[in-house]
Amino acid sequence: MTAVASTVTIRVLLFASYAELLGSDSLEIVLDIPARVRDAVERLRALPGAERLPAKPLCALNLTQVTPDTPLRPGDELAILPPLSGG
Amino acid sequence: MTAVASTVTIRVLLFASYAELLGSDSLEIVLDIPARVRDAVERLRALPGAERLPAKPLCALNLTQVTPDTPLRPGDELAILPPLSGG
Amino acid sequence: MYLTADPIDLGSLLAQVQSPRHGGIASFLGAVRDHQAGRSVIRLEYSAYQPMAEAECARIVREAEAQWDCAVALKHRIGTLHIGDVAVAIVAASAHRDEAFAACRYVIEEVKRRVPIWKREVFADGKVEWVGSGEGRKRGSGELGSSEDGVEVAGSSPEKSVK
Amino acid sequence: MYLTADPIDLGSLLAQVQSPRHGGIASFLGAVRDHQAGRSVIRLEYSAYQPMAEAECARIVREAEAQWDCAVALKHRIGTLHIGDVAVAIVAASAHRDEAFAACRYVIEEVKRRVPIWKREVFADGKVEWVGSGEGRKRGSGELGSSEDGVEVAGSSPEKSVK
Repeated sequence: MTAVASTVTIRVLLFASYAELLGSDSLEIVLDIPARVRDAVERLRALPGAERLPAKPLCALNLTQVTPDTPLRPGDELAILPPLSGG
Repeated sequence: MTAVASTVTIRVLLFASYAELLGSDSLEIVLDIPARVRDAVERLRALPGAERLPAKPLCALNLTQVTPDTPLRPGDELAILPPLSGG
Repeated sequence: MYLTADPIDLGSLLAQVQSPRHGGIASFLGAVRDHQAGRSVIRLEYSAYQPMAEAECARIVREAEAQWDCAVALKHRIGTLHIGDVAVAIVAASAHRDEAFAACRYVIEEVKRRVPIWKREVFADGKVEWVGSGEGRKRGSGELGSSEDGVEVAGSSPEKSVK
Repeated sequence: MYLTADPIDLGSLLAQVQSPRHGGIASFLGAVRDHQAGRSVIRLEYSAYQPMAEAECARIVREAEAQWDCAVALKHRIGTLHIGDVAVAIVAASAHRDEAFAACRYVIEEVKRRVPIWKREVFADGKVEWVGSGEGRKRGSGELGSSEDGVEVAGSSPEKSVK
């Protein structure tokens, strides 16, 4: 075993209007431990162009909808979902 | 003009189970004036095999649903309709 | 013509009502089922008072189109139908789905209630029964092969099946 | 697979659910409409979070089949769709029509509410807008091209269209 990590690296997926706001549909972010969904969103909102990202967007962690309190683990896939408009 | 008629001749149409009861799907009946739908039904129910015809079946006169009180005129087409079961 | 002796082609009904204005299209198919109250059904035989049935179908379609701002296509098959055959097909297209569903539902209910069409069931045991007379009424709800939506005669009704 | 980039074939969805047990078959097609709140629409562009959308569609279908004793087929198209193209198709087959209609209606409502799919409208005046963000929300009800059934973000939302 290596030394205990003090950060967590996750993959963030962006869709539709949010991908356009950030100019990317996928990016990796590194957060200090302990990290929750809200911390990842806060980090994203600090990026250029992302000021119009909502503070509490709909989020899915590893394909399941989650709340902002949900903890993040290494390798997690966090999807930030704009208002749905299927159908 | 000829003399005033004292009877009215109408065409009766029978369907589905009622046609089977009476062994016919169409017959002509002659009724004394004044004649109403109920008089035609009463005449039919006196025919052999027709005792199971209801006293007040659903009736249509010239393609429109009518009540037993409706008067009959020469040449009318009276349809006696079993309970509907389309669909 | 709303009645037909030929198999019903859903595609041609869809084509009748599809339009660039329509975003919601609801349809209903009534098919011949292999069972009725636990008994095995072999086929159904449909007959109609055709001129009145055509007139009544036209009225029902007009009512639905007026009430929900939609386009409605309707076909009812007559003659001998086997298991899985489509007896009635309805397509309702509107700008929005609420109207399409409401119109489609209205039309099937009114067709069953108002259109002079009759069916008799041919069972696996050889029995033949007109739906809606006597036995049919006691069977409870069903799709095809039941009388719960049929116009009931306002008097007595045959107490035995008509063979 | 519930999502597809190819045109949706209603016939194959019907074939998936038809059975001798089923007397009532309700279906819904959501098609691309040529207008949205008085503005002329040229085409829609659908995208999805595909693995989650597949999982959510499967859950919705299972829920409907469990609740109404029916068989459900569902397809949602993604990519570029033109006026009249079918974006979503649902077929629900059951012994009786009440169940078929209820299941069909449930599935379209839940698909719109829960499945991570997005569309943007391309208007005749050249504007391109994501449905459900800003403008979309103000447009009122609509079939395709509206957000009234979409999950709303629990915070602020972009105030301008994203070009």
